[in-house]
Amino acid sequence: MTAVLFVSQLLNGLQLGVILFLVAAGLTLVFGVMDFINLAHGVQYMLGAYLVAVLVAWSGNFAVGLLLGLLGALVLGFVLEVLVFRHLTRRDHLEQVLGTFGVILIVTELVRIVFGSAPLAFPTPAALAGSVTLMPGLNYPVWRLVILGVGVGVAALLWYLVNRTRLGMLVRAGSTHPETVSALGVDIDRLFLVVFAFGAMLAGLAGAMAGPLVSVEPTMGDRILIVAFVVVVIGGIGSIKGAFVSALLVGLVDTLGRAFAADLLKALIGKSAAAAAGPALSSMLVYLLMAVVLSVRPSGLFGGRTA
Amino acid sequence: MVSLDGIDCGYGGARVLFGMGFEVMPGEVVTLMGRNGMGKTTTIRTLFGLLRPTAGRIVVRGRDLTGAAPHRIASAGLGYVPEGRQVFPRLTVEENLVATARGATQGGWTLDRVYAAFPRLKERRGNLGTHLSGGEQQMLAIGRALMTNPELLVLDEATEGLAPVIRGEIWGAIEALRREGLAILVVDKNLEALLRIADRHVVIAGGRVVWTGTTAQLAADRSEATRHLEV
Amino acid sequence: DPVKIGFVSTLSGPSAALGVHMRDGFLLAVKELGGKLGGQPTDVIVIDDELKPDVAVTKVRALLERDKVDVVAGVVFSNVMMAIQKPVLENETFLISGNAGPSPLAGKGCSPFFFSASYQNDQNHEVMGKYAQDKGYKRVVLMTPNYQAGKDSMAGFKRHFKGEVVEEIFTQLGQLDFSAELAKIAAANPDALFTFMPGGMGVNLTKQYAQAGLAGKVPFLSAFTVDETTLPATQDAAAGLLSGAEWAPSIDTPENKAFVAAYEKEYGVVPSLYAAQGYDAAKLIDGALRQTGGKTSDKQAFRKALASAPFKSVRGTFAFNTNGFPLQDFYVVKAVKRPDGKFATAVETKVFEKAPDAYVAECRLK
Amino acid sequence: MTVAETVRKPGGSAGLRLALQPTLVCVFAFAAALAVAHGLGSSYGATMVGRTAAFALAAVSLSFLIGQGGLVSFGHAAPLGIGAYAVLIAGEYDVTNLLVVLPLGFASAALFSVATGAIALRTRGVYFIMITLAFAQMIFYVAASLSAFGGDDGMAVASRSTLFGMRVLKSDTNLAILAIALLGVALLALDRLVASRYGLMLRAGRANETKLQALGLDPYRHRLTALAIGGGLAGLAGVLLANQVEYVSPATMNWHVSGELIVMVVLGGTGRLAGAVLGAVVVTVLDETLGHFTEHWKLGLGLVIVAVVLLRGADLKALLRGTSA
Amino acid sequence: MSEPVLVLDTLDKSFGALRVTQGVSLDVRQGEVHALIGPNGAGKTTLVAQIAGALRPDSGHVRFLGRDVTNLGVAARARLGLGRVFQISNVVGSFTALENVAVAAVASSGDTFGMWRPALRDRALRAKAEDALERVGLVERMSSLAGDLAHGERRALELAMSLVQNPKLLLLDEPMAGTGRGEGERLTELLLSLKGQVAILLVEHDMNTVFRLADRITVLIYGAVAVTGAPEDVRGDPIVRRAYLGEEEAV
Ligand SMILES: Nc1ncnc2c1ncn2[C@@H]1O[C@H](COP(=O)(O)OP(=O)(O)OP(=O)(O)O)[C@@H](O)[C@H]1O
Ligand SMILES: Nc1ncnc2c1ncn2[C@@H]1O[C@H](COP(=O)(O)OP(=O)(O)OP(=O)(O)O)[C@@H](O)[C@H]1O
Ligand SMILES: [Mg+2]
Ligand SMILES: [Mg+2]
Repeated sequence: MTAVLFVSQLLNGLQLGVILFLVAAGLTLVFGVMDFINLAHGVQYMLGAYLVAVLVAWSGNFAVGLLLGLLGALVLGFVLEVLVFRHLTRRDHLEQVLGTFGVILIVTELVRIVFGSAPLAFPTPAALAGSVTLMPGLNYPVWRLVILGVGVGVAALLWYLVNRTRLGMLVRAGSTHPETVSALGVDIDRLFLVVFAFGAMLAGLAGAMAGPLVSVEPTMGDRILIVAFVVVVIGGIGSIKGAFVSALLVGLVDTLGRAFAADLLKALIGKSAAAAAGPALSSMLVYLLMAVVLSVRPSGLFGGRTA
Repeated sequence: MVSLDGIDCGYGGARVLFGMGFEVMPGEVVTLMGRNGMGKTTTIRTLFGLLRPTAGRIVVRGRDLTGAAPHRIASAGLGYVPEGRQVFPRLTVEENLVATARGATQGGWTLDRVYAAFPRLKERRGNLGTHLSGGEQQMLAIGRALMTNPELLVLDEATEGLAPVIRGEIWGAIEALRREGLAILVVDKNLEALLRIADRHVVIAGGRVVWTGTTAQLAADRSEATRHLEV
Repeated sequence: DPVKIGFVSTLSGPSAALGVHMRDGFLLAVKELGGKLGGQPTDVIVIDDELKPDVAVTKVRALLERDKVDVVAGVVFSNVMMAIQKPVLENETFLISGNAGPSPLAGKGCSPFFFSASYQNDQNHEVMGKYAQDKGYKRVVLMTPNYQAGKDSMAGFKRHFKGEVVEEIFTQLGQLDFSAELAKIAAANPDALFTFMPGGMGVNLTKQYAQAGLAGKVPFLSAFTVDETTLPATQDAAAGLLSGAEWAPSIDTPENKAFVAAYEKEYGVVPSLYAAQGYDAAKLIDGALRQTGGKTSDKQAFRKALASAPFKSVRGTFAFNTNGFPLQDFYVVKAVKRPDGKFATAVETKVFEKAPDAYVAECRLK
Repeated sequence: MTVAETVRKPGGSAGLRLALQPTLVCVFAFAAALAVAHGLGSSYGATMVGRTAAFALAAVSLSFLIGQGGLVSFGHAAPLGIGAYAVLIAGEYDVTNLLVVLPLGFASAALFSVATGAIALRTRGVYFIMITLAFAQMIFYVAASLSAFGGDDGMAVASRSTLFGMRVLKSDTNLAILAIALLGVALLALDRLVASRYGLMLRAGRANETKLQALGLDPYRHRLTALAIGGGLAGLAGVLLANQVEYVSPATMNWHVSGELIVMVVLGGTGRLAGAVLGAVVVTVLDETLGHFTEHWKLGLGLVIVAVVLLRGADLKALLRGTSA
Repeated sequence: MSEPVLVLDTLDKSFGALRVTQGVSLDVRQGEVHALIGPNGAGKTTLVAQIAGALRPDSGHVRFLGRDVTNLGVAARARLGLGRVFQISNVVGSFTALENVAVAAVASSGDTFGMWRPALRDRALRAKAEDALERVGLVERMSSLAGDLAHGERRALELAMSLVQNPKLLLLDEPMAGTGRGEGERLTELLLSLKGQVAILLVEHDMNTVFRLADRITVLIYGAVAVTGAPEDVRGDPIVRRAYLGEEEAV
């Protein structure tokens, strides 16, 4: 193994982590901060990718398409909130799980009806399609670097919003005592609406960022949703910082596991046993990580602020 | 300032209030008294729109706000110190105070003024709401309500769990607020203190008003009112 | 009585696109035949197996017992096929595969009631192994998802490839990000990559392969990865990538031309091999029914009729081997941009002619 | 105070006579459906009844964990699948006797639940949900790598279970009878359990763990026991499913299945065990019928689910607002 | 003279830089009502939590009934006979009042794994629970959900839950909070009637109650014991007056 390979795998891990963070950010915002389990976050991610894909194709300009698409995701977030989520915010977690699961089925199927089951084209914007040489022998796709930048930016922005602004305070207060907040003169419904729509837009942004990398199809949100939940939980629910750290951790563990676990096992237990166990182990690695973290720290890395 | 008229209200199937009605005039200190479980808290929750009355009218500063959302009622000038404190656990002391603050005018309530009133809070300003002692939480709840600069302050068992010396200070503060022209509606079990500071008293039992009168009237004939307060 | 066909396909979940193509191909043929197969009015009952064996078995039981279908057709995935073949074949109902061709059904577990309108699973991988061998590639990296079909795929490739397999990479099923694997491949710098990444995984890989700048450098040999179900999404990123297949839209026969045109007209997309197989499956049943006068009650007669492959396949040559699997030609196909701007595969070279599968000897049917 | 008064309240001291009712209704409804199917000579009907009863059993076992123990497992497909694999693996060693296979399915699923639960119980709430998912995913990948048992594709079961060599389950009706009987016994036993001292402790631990500890009881062992019982019953459901489908694959342990079980439980309401039966019936029937009308049947399922949740919230809302004080 | 029920030996506890408990030593004797008073935030609840076992002291020892229990958890101490009533009402809201008390009774009974007999049909258990409710005057409310009870009623219920366990020592953190005049009066009577039967450590800001009940009083200021002594001595202590009692109690 060369240094170049190792560095590039590190970068790959970080970059995967950042995508996971983008998905997990909206989830942890809505989930931790407002105490709402939104399984439909995955379909909002999918809708974001679809909207941007369609609008980029329509406008012929990536920036315009992205902007309109994010706006569209915001609007869809509003609509979903008013139609469904609003009625679930003060309910039992399980009812939220059930209701938002229903939303997944509906939205997925509607998208299938409109766009079909086949994946949609989502080309990398031409200007960002190439790769750059980071160090001798290490070429890296520009788009992945863009994702890194956007992810770090979003992390900073979110952390600031939640921990340093009055909106963030109100949102944190509303997560545990919505009634008291409203009786102190704050329109709690509107507050939640704004947060929700913002969360939907974040999900949409994640979808748009992932679009050039992955297959854009109606169920694209399902799998990422579970991993995003893993990220949220490892980091500690509601903690933006936790989500960021844990996303990077998950990204690194997953990537490095896939890159090196097989070789490592080979050295440890011999080639044939490794061939059987290696891939199974690397599939499990993320879940193993979660189980270990939670058994040592039952409320995640940065959790424990709330029960 | 506010008036409740013929309010019926309850939880699910269970009626708790039966034609509850009284009013608080501007600048007046009114107490709401009654034994445990008679509906004091329910009345206040209804006033703030947290419970929807099945009958009756709620008028705040001349506006009919029956069935309005809590934030609209509060914005009309009502400050709330809820029973059980309801401090925001995920916010620091200071954030608890500023999160819902509004309407700071000349001479209004500011962070500094609240800290001056409750130095203990200033010491603990960086603590999370959950990490406060019971009494500190109570101070915080009062400070938080004051930070909304209300014209009517509603206190539900606001001195519960406070050390006598602090309790004394709170009563002192309430008297001071009253002198500034703030109207106050207060639920408390401390009859002595209430007699000292209140203008008028509303005694309820079984979700109805059973006695109302001025402090002078109450002092003159305590038997009538206190009959409804003893077990 | 109308003829009843139970058509099993995967119509939900991430792999639904394949199932949709296969079903649409089948239904197109039925439509062209005026809603009749073998001249008989025909009911096609389409069910969604959700890619879950237990769901598939339950629904297939309903087809057999409640709907009393004459033929069960379709099935995209091998695990579903393996789960449903037992109840269908034990019931002595004919099973016509529109795609899945697992090895047990070709070998030890072959059945007189089973016919494949597609291929045996290993064959498209064998095509690429043979092609790599013929091309003189010395060092090849293999990459497939970590499951049975992936392992079979590697075995199939290695049957004819004699060079060095530098590395066998197993990925997670449904993997989203291939950056780690691509970095490994770049570091190994092989003569070619062979991969089997069906459905969405293929789209992910294809896009990321292009972004990593590998597309021009390391030849991309694949099976079930680059086809008309994924090309609308991958487009330019896939152009020039190679695949093993028994069919492509470019095959120059009148039947195929008519089929491709009709399919594009009906559904607005270029048909894939799944669509072609579905189409052929319907034509096969139609031809056999014509021979038996629309009856399936005489099972011997119907079997004989089916075995004679009495239809003109869109693939050109098509005959059945003794195990019910086809003897047909296999090609290396290449993804190209057509003049009308749509992407499709086109035949590059023919690799096998009337190829039998590797398991036919194990089948006791003669 | 009368008995009725206590029982009316949720979580009230359910008198046995009244608690029996929903159980009996469930069992009778299933038996009637089976009788009709049998009368019509529809072995498919019997299959559906049996399958629904098996899923109902799995859902009831999860409802016990969620509704009574507060243990929201998002990995309940794991014990279900383990029960199914018990049939497959035992069958490969020519062990098909029901009297061995049923206890084996129960025990292996319970063992898994206890082993993973011992760690999972360190966590609470959403963390518990996710750690159970993690363990289920691990066993899923383990199953998918068992190449001797079909790996990811899974494998056909050699034969349905027997009773000392007698092929009693060959008939789908008999299999359905077994499923209904197991469901009935499970409901009855769980009803008893919930009202018992153990059940009281379990429920109290769900509602207010701090308080229970202050009262001298750490509910850890009670919860672990609940996981064993719930997991074991799911294992029995797995045994039934493997017999019905005669095919076992890791797909049974997929997290989608865990999710579906939660949907069944919550749809039917977590307050009562029999609610889970209703949920299981609704989901399996919708699954079965909607597909006939449209390729987009999941749209219908989604609409039903959202409608149920929203409507149920509508009348609860007033209540909820009241108690949230 | 018999040994004290509870002995605290130089307990220390800090939250970060804040020293909440500073070398606290005190004892509670058999049958005594020992009141713990002090300004808000003085560390009373924190001390109670350390006695109950919910918080571990940084250093020092807790001895209960002659045993060193410093390393035992909450549940283990409760089983030894340590009952706790929380400062903020802590009952099972979704259970009836009767069930709440039954939970307490079962939890301390040793038989918590009975899986067959319905708990509430156990006559003895029920009688015990109803008796406890009777003692706190909640017997008419026994089939109401605890969550529906008014504030004061819930406090009484919590007390009943402790009583049913026949504790050797009761830790009461502001039991009077939220109770009205009448109810408070009744609760005081109840505690008076317990006097002598069970040792009580009482945290309370209601001075009427404290001075009526307490045999001894310990005053905690800034985490440290300022005085321990008989009520009269404490009432007269100038430091206590300034830091805690203020004008109100000058009566
Ligand atoms: N969330 C609720 N659901 C149902 N009933 C309730 C609820 N909250 C209170 N009640 C009932 O309503 C009645 C009035 O309660 P409320 O809290 O208004 O009394 P209160 O006068 O404030 O008493 P306290 O002095 O104890 O605070 C009581 O009988 C109580 O049991
Ligand atoms: N977990 C914690 N982290 C940091 N500080 C804490 C924590 N818990 C309590 N404190 C602080 O410790 C001090 C003592 O709190 P405690 O609750 O013991 O006071 P108390 O004497 O019971 O007061 P009160 O009479 O008001 O209930 C308070 O200043 C409180 O802010
Ligand atoms: Mg009250
Ligand atoms: Mg305290």
